[in-house]
Amino acid sequence: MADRANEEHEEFLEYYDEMTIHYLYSVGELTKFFKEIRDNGKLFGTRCTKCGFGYFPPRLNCHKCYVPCEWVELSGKGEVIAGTICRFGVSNFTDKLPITIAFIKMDEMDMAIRHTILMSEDECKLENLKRGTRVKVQFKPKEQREGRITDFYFVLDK
Amino acid sequence: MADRANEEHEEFLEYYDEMTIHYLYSVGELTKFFKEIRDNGKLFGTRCTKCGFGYFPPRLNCHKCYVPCEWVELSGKGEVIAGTICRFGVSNFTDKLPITIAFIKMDEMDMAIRHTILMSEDECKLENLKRGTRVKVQFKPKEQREGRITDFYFVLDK
Amino acid sequence: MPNRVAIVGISAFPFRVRHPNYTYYRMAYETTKKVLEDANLTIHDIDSAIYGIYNDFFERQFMPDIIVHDYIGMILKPGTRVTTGGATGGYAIRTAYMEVASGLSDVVLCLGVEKSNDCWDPVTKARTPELVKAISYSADCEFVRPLGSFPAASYVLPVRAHIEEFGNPSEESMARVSVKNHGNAVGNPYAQSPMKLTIEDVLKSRYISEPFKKLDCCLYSEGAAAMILASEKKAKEICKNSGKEPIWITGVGAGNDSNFGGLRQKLWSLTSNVYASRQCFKMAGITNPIKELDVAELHDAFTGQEILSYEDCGFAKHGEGYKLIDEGIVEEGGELPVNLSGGLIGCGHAVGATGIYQGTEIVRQLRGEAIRQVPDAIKGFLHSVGGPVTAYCVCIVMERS
Amino acid sequence: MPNRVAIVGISAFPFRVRHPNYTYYRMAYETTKKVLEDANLTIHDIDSAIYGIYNDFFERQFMPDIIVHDYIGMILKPGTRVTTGGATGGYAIRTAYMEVASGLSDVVLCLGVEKSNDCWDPVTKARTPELVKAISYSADCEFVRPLGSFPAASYVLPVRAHIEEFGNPSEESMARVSVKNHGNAVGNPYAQSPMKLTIEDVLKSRYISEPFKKLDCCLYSEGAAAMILASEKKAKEICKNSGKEPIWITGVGAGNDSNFGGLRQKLWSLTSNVYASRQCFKMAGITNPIKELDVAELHDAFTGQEILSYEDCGFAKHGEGYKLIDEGIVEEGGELPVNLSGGLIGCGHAVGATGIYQGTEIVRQLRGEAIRQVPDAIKGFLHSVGGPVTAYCVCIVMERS
Ligand SMILES: [Zn+2]
Ligand SMILES: [Zn+2]
Repeated sequence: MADRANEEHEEFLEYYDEMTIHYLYSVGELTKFFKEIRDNGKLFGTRCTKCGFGYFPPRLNCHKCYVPCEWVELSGKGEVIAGTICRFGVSNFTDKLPITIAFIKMDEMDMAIRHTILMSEDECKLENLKRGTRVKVQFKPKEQREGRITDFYFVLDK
Repeated sequence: MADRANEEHEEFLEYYDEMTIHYLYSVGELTKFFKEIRDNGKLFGTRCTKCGFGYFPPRLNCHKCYVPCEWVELSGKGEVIAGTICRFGVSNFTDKLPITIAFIKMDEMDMAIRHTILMSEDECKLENLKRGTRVKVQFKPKEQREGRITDFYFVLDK
Repeated sequence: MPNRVAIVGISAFPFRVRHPNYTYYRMAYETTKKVLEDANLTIHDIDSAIYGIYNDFFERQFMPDIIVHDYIGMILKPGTRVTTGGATGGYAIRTAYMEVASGLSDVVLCLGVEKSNDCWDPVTKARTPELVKAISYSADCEFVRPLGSFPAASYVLPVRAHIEEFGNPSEESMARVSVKNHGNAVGNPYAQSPMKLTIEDVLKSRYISEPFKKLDCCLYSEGAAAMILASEKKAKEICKNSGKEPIWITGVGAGNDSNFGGLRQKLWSLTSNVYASRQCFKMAGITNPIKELDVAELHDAFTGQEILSYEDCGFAKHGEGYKLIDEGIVEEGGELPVNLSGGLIGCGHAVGATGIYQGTEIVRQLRGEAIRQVPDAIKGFLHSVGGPVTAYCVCIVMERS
Repeated sequence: MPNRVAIVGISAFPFRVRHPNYTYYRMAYETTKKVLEDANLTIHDIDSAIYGIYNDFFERQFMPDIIVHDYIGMILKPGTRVTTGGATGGYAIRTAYMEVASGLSDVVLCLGVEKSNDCWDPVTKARTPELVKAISYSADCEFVRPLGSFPAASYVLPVRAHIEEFGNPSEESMARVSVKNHGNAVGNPYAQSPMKLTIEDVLKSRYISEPFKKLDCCLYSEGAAAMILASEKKAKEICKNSGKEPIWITGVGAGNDSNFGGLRQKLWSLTSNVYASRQCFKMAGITNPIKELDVAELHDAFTGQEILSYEDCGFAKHGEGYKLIDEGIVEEGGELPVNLSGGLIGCGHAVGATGIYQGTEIVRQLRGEAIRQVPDAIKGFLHSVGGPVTAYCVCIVMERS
């Protein structure tokens, strides 16, 4: 059987196809988060009204305490928990490589967000991505912002 | 809670998005079936070498007997088992409505295939889709054929 | 002898066309919160979760269960997602039953959620056709999808075969099912389509897939539903604290037919339903379902399908299902009321949640908490169907002691 | 005391980059045929099936299980699909275990299949980047996918955190895992990437996601694998006829962590692995796994992840996992050989099939039929992981009496 599967290389037909679904989707309860990014260039996390845990990405309730969270404006500063440089990957990102990805903990929050650190060619080394490396948020210009997670990125806070 | 979900109609953001994957896929062991359609305008089913059951769409093995099937050329004639006229449906088919869909048993086969019966506006009535209604295959012109299930359709065999 | 399993908590999130202020995971959270309240438990009391989520395209997210699992506070516990088309909810309950009966977990959350109406067709600017396209990828992508895959066609073809074999159900009988189920939904806060209709209203609505008309079809919904299942020992403890009655799962059956309907030799019978219901009734020791059952929720994605299901679940002889609706046997107050919640036609179809929601209605009936309460209901029946040409079927019998 | 469950049949379909002459359902059929031969059964002896199929995008088909179910001859029997990322195979075995132990079914087929390399990017004319895009929809589609979701990044970040916390594993230690697993695959007809490599070869291969290099990563495959699970009574009957030894499942554990890795307070620990392995060892009565286990198959999608798993499965203290590879403990002939099949790195990763294939290797070892046989192996361990940042984990202990 192992052999058979290897040997059998008859002629076969190949076709182009695609699977596609389109959306006009609602971001639901996250509307405030995305609106603040788009309209005001501000980052908001949330904080549990009971245990005080800071969520970023924000969630409107604490899954540990089962109580609501409240919105908290962030300073936009934080630090790297762990980072990597991606040099191979997803088809719709091949023209953007290398991409620097890191878990970044915002100063006011208790969890890290996985986001992009924009680095110059010189900066783009693992040694610049050490734990504790300070980073700060940078928003795209207002006219380019759509209210999405891609409206901002991080840079080294030197 | 029931009430709350109804009442809560705050402003929310909506975005366009899509999920898409592209393929250059192989039709695998069905290559002969599609090649005969494309190149020769012929329909092939398969028949179990043990119990004789005729499969259309074809499968290369009988799932009841666990033995191989052999290819059988079909005459292209068959009859309706059940049919319907679709007047509402899938987004990429809205411009093709109404579509007449039926289970059609080819004369040499023991199962029916779900396929399209092309009908004139006059013909397009449930009473012309009764059980036992005779139909025959019609291939698209050779230059339009791609070796796909859409290369042929059925028409009433009057 | 398997371990006994009981349902000790239920909840639902209203089925609506859209819940634009809720992500699917927030709907899951709200529904979990309510089911925990119903059982007087906290999330820390739950050992494991089974998720019923049908279509990744609906959620715009593959593996949506892992996001829900985190969001509702189940981190580091087991979680498994079930996805079997319209039967997702039924199969999720069956899987949760397995998890408890196997001894792997004592208290299992069974949660169904679906957010279908984010789909949108940029050409027609409409949501439903794109949602139906998302469903069409569940039809065979080599032989069926390229020709146009219409859920209504998939379910009308067996009905057409039935009409040709037996001369029924008539469009009037089917319309009666629509009137019954839309009407039963009146007063149900979880229902999307409560309506007082006449047979005429139904007959006058436009054709979708002939002879199914618009009012013969359920609508797709956004919504959620949940149950908590527990082992016998735990169920007794939990119910002592909550003051609710444990509802025992005494029969489970499932069977998947070919998705190629043309392979079936009797297209007019939904054979998956025959197999699943017989297996279920055998386990529950039921020999005459219409006499022994007090209430039933059948998967009525389409009116004609409900009538065929009467026959295939053994409530009527083949060819005589229409009599149950025509003679009022399945109406409120009849011998075996079917879809007192409103069914899919009255409540909507939040696919992964639907079967679980049907189950919550049966539990309510057996607890005596239902909106259209059957007096002193003891045995209830849940029937969950999905896939091309009703390929998947799960049946469950629930009882109060 | 749960019912005992045994594995009474195994099979696999070779893991290869592509099987262009096979549809996924034909691969499933061939694999079923072989597992029935191994157990000396026919398809009519199987009561129910659990399918491990990860990604609908790979199969170019939503609900691919219903097509497989028909094609392999399971019509009218129950069938449930499991989809939990890279842990799909492990969760499928766990679910099949539940089905048998619950008493719902006596003989269950557990079948994993995946056909990933039909994906194709029209821009680059390449398959892997489009396949990786298909996977990227399993990352959170609001917060993660839009920024670029790379599986290697998802698994390298905990390794990076580990390096910063403990100063290891070094790139050399990771390379040793690559050399071991590629080397173990040599002679295995089911393996896609058998290779005799040097540490230099690995270190010289190009970076994928730093510090992971090409030879630190598994490749995606097309392939299939199957098992038959049976209740104690049935297992003894079946094995009497087949002449094979029943292999008992004595421990099962599962735990799903947050898919948002940033929620974890110790990113350097794969906490889903900790939870799942402890639960599994507790059930199996194992207190010192490295002493008590004879052989293990760990999910090694990436070399560094295998080293972290040594620690999180309790084979080594935190920070000391690298010693197991550096000191040869996990090599063939070592105290606890890991991935004698070649693992994912040596065999390839046919996602839904992978965990089940790992399981077939453990069964072969316990039967005494393995290619790189551990002498007199009695207890084996299977570790199946998947999802963003190893969110899903299932562990299983198997034993021969
Ligand atoms: Zn809290
Ligand atoms: Zn045969």
